[in-house]
Amino acid sequence: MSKTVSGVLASFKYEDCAVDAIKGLKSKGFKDLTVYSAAPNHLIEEALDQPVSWVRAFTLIGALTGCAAGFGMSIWMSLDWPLLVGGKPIAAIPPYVVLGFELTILYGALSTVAGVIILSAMKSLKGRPFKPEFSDDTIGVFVPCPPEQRPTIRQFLEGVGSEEVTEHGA
Amino acid sequence: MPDEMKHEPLDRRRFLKVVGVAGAGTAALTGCSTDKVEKLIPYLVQSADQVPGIPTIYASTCTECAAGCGLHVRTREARAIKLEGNPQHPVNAGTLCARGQASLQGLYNPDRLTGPMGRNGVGKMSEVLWNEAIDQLAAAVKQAGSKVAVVTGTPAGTMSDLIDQWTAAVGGRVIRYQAFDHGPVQLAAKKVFGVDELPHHDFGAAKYIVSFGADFLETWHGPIENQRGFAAAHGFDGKGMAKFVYVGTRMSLTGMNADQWVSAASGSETSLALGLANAVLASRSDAPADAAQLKGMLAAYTVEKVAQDTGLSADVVRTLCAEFAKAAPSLAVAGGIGAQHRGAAELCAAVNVLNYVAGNVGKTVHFGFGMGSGSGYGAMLELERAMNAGEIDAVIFHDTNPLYTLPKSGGFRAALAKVRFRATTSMFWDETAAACDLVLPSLHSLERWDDSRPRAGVHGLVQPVMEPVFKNMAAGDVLLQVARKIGGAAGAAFTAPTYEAHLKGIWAGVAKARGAADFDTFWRGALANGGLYDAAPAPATIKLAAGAGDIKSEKPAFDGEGLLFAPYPSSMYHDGRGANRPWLLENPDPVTRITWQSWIEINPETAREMDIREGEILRLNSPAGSIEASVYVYPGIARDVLAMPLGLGHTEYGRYAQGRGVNALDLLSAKDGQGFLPYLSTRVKAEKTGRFRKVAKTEGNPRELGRGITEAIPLAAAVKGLTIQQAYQAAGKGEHEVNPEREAEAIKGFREGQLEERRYGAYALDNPQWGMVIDLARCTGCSACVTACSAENNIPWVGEEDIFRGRELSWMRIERYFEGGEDGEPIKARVIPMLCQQCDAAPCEPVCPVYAAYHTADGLNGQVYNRCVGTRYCANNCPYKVRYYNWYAYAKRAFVEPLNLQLNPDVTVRARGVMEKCTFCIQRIRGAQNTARLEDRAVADGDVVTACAQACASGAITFGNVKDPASRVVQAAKNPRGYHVLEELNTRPAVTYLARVEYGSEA
Amino acid sequence: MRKLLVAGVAAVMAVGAIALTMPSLTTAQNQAKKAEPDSVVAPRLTAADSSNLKGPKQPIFFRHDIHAGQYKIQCQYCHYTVAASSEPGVPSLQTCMGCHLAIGGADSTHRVEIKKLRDAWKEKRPVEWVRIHTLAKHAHFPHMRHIKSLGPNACATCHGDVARMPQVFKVNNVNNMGFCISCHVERKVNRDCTACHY
Amino acid sequence: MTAMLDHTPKMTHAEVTRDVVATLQTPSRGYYMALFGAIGLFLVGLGTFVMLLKEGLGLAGYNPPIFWSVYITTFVFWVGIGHAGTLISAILFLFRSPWRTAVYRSTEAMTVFAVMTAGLFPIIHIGRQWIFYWLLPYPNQRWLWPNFKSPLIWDVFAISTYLTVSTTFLIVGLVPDIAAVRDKMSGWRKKLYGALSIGWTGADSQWRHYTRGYMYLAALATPLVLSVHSVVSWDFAMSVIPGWHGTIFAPYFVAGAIYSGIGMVMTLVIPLRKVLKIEHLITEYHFDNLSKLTLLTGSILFYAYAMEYFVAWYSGNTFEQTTFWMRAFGPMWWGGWTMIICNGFVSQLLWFKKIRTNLTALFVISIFINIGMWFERFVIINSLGNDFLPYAWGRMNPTWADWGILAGSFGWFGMYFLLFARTFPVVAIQELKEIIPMPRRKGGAH
Repeated sequence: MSKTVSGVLASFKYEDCAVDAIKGLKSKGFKDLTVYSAAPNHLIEEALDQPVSWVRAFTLIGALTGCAAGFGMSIWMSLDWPLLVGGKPIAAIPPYVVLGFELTILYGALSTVAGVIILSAMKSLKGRPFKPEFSDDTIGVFVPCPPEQRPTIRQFLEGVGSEEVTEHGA
Repeated sequence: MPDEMKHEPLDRRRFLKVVGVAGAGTAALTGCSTDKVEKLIPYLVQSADQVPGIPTIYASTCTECAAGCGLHVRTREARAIKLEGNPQHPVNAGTLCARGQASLQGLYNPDRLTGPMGRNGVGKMSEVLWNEAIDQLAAAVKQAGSKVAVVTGTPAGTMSDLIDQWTAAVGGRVIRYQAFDHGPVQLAAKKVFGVDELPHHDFGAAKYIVSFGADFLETWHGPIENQRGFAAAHGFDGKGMAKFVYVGTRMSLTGMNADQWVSAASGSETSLALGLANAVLASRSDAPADAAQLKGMLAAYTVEKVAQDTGLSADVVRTLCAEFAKAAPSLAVAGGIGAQHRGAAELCAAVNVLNYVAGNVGKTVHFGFGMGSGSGYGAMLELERAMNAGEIDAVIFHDTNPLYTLPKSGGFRAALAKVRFRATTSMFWDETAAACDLVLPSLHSLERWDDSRPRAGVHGLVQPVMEPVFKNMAAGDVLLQVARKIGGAAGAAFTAPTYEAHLKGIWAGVAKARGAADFDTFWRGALANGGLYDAAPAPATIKLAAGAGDIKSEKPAFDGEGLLFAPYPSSMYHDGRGANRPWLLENPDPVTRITWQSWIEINPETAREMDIREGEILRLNSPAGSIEASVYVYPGIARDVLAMPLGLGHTEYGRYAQGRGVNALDLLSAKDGQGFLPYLSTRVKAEKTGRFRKVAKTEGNPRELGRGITEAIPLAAAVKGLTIQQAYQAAGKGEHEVNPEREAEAIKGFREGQLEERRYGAYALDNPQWGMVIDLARCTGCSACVTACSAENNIPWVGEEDIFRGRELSWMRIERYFEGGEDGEPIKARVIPMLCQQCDAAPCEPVCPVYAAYHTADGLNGQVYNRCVGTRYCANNCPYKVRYYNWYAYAKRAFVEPLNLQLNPDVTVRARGVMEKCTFCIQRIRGAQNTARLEDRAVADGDVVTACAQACASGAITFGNVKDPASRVVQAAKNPRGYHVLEELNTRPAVTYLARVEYGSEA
Repeated sequence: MRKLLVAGVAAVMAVGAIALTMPSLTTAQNQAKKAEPDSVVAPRLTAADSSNLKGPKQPIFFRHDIHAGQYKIQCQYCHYTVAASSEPGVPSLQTCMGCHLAIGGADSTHRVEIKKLRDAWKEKRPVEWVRIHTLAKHAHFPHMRHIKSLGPNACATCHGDVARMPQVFKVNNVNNMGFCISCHVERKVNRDCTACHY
Repeated sequence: MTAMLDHTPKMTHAEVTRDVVATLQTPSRGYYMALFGAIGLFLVGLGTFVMLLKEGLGLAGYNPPIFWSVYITTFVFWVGIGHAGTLISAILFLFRSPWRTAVYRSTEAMTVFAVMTAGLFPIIHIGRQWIFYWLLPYPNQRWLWPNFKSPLIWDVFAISTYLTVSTTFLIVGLVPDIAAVRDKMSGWRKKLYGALSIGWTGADSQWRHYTRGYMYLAALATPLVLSVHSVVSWDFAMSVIPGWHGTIFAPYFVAGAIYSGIGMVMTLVIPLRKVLKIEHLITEYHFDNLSKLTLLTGSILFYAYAMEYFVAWYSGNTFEQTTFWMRAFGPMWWGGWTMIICNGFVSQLLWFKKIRTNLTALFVISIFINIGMWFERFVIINSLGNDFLPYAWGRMNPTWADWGILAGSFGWFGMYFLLFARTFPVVAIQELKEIIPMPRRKGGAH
């Protein structure tokens, strides 16, 4: 168990309170918040307004690789040992479109998932507190901050209507 | 079979010795399982004419029927693997029928007796030693003295002579008995021409052929020779063809090939024959002088009388008369089972008269060929009497199975039981053997020495081509040894130590007679050629005999009442001897396409009246007995007739034959005609049983629904050299072009583009393109090619149960379609051999996921068995449905020892789960290419002959390289009658069919 | 190059265990050396040693290294049909006796083995050699064509340098299709499936 | 939006979690009976397969010229079943269709297991099952590759891709829910779900990529689902066989697939919601929508049937005409009519809201749909029975070996589905929460 990050964790039952909290904290200059919610919530997204995820890049590259692989494989393998069937050309493109297509999808999908995992893992949540109810019906907001700032932030969070605020870290 | 008869397992070591190199023999698709230790067994002494891996061919003679066709026995590692025709032989000229080829399965039959059988203490049959058997026989014969009878079916030859001499020496009588003898023909010859022999017919020379129930393409005389002649006369040669009219109650295979089937009332054919003779005399002046004396007798047979007798319309009779009178030389034949009623002798006599007045005798009908029919059925009845009278103490049967081939209603079995000692030389445990006290299994004709004289000018040799499969003794040797045992006159009569020596002695005489300097060279020459072939003898001059004047056409007597029962010889089982050969059992009947079964043929209308459907089991009752079999509704049979094939319903005769089907003879009364068995003499009451048994036929639908699968073209159009399209237009039936010109062009352009795309790797090289032409004007549907294909390509048989499911493996299959037959128009049958078309744009190829089906560089649809995973997509997508699948391990099931020795080592035996199909005999192609390569030359036209083409007696199949403009196949394909089946699918088959030529309105 | 391509494709396909199959693709090259037996004197061995030698133990300890190596007897003297037929031909006992009627063996170890042969000949009993090179039955290998185009001494290409083997063993897995193909591709000769499979 | 609100379950996030997690508690006796029934059926299939391996495909009712039979029929049937799942989970997701949330998880699971089942058949039905892997392009010492022109190879790729993608899609969707379950569980279960949830906390940094990724997956799955059954249809349409060689096959098959899939969804979910006591989560409203989809696809199918006959008649092609005549009046007429009645006519009942919202009726109809769609494939394959050469005609005659494998496939499928329903939330917790608004202190809708 690595040492916990110093900061304040607040739980909200009401989403508008949580949104107020986030907006407030950001305006106070706290950028590195961690907001837990049981479901994606667009109000929170707006409040955090982060740039668009890069998953799409993974998807695109994966898909293109797949397409190339599909055509490449079928054409090269046909030419590797040329065998004539039904009077069709050795490397016939129309039938190979199917291969190209299927692999496009396959690689696209797999690399998308890879993307999601990698990108999510890039932001480490090590040492940041988590409560089970966050996956149920509660929104959690964690503000990393030096110990001396904790009381003020605690005050603020209780002010915007957090049900429960706890301080963390040494 | 008595249970104490055990099949002694074959001595493996001995076989390996025979095989030479173990494993080079029976190839099995065993994947790559080479880890198991295999043994290499070398020859002790390397025989000069055996090179492992290269077939050695021995010339011999076929003994399956009396025709005596010449054989080329293909052997590998000293075991016979295939029988083919001897090209030098005048009878069959390199072709061979299905029965002849199946002789191999007689040789390797698992039910062959492994040694002599005699009665033991308790009177049961059990194996005895050969010397004991000989002693027993000698003792019995000696004791019987002059009361010995030898019943033999052996056709003319040294063996037959030996039997005569031997019997004479021991004092006794010989009865020559063949089930399908030609008693009536011989009687008629005596009556009309005063000669006691059978005529020889030259179908090839005839311009007009009429057959009165003589099925000359199935069993009548020498079918192969007949077929060759028929093809020559009736196969369209670009100028014209003979017309063939078949008169009979049932459209047999022969009838199917007729241009006109005349269903005259059974027994009335005589009247028709005489009517024709009358017309000829009336309209032609070139009749022989002494024919005039017949005028009186014939005058009575006016068109009207004939029409009334036969129940045909006067017009039909009139046209027949006119046509027959016009054609010269013509040929009329009679005397087959198809019209063997009690008036058969009269009919044959009438036909003799007809041939005589038409001046055919000497042109198409020859005497002086020294062909006899033996003493026949009459003699058997006489023997029966003698046995009953106790005049016979010992009977020896050789090459005959009378207890099967004689009607049960006769007393022969009972009479035989009265005889003290009965012996047979049968190789199998057949009905006669079961009734004998001693069985001395002879050797198969591929294991022994012999010769045959089917007719003057042909003296064929039979030579052993391999070690006997079972250590048995040739009947000839048995006779000689017995004679020696008996001693005295008999012993003195025969000095030769072995039958081989005896035979050589005889041939030494022949050599001397021919003034041969040195016997050995003469003998070796004769062996190499398979015998001696001289020009046909000068035909004897024939004059009318006194009897010619009084030929009466009376309705013959029939026993019982109800429908006329017409048993007919099966072209596969002959008189029943073929019933233990799986090749023949699974080769569908050419007419009904039924396998493995007996069936009852019934006319559709009769069936409708009796409310009978196909497969319903019918019980037939006659005064003589009753039998049950499934019904097959056949439009090619007269309304008042029920027909049934002979040859099945064995009570013994091994695993394949025993208890399979029923024996039609059980319904016949044995009452004699005049020295022949009247097969067509019984009426039967048909009784519904309400039970059903599927008919094991390989056919789905008998009509081709106007799909132009078997094209036919009217003679007139064919003579003009019209194509099928043109012929249709000429007939006003011009169906629209398959492709309009612009389409055709577009396709052509696309095609060329495609061809360019295909130039890659091996496909860019200059390879041959194999192709085939099949002339439907010559194909008779005899199915010899089917057996040839099975033999060459190790095709296993699947058995009745799988035939029910349509799972037969038959790379070459004969499709038979009916035309007409409804609302008045005459029923016609068309046949087409259907095999892999080796399409250039094959639908089967692209769908195979693993390239097991692909296009070879030499234009074949390659089928790589070991690559096949068995998705069966190719078979689904084949429009011709010529791909066959191994649903079970058929090969393992079928080729039980010693049948596995017949396998062709050059062809992979397909395992379970693998697709297979016709390969154009690729192993022969590769073989020819290998040889050519060794000799640094190119493969020449004719180097490669497919098994089917080789067997075809009609010469309907041509094979070769279509890239070579000089090749025979290219020449043949140029024929305007040429077409491709399902051309509109654009599969571009390599097989071209030549449309059948039919007599249309102008006939 | 080829390896790279295959490997590349395989990697893209993410199919594992390619490496295992790779070596077989190039076995042919290693086996291309000629089989000229130089006049080595074959080592002195007894049947007892045969069990320590590579390859299966034969009923008679027949020494290819003596016959083909030391005495330079042409392969085709015994394998008499190799140039004419698809089957190379196993020498008949008669062939063996042709020499061994006279030749009784240089020393005891030889004499023992030759006696076995002579006994077999007396008893008219074929010697059951253990087969070493077996081709699956669905593949047809016409020996004569290969001898024709590769020359009479090409045997070693597939069978290895038998002339140096006291006891014959399998050098190449001739039953491996890849073994045939690699050679056919190298020499740019026919690789049509039905050349061998029918 | 209103429609959405109307039908949004009236519950709080906490209740959603509670009710769904409740489905994972010790199940009823009915569940176990179902499970053992399924396993029993599977064993029957297994036994049959062993026999096939031992004896050969001859045991099954193959009668040439019909070289494919019940196995391929069932194969196509199961592939088809799969499609509804992806349609609902992916396509309706892209359309932001609100009613999918409650049902999509179970349908997606159905998809995965149906495709798993289908995937077995190409192996079962080939003659030499032990070398099925020759269909895969793997480097081998023979230097051989598969034939990519063969629709069967397309199948191999289409099916395996479909299986992979739909499985991924299912798992990705599951992760947040597993996390939710994890946080309600205790003891070894907590550990298990904890491991499965791969450290999901629902932090914004995770949702951010997750929502995006999920959308792209849906976007990829959509063309895939359309392609897969098109490819399967080409197994037939690429051939020359009358009755197979049809240009309308791809759309016709896709519609049929979705139709059959939804049929199967109803068959599964109607009892399931009872057993798991989630009637208030999956309501008539959802079935009403499913029914509308069924009606649509069913009508497309009906039209396709009509078209097939019309084209056969209009083409003037004697082969086509014979085939379709045989389909209706030939020896297998019963098959042809079963398909037309079950798919064509029965689906038309769904015009009536009364029926659309009567679950009993829907259940019965869904059974008809399953039967009808199986027969559709059966009938199509039977076209082989009378193709070009009348001499070679024949008819299929299935045996115990066919039925054994068919039963086994249902067992295999049911087994997995039941185990899944027991182990993972069959209703998507997080997506439900997404549509159920969170309470606000200041009140009022946004």
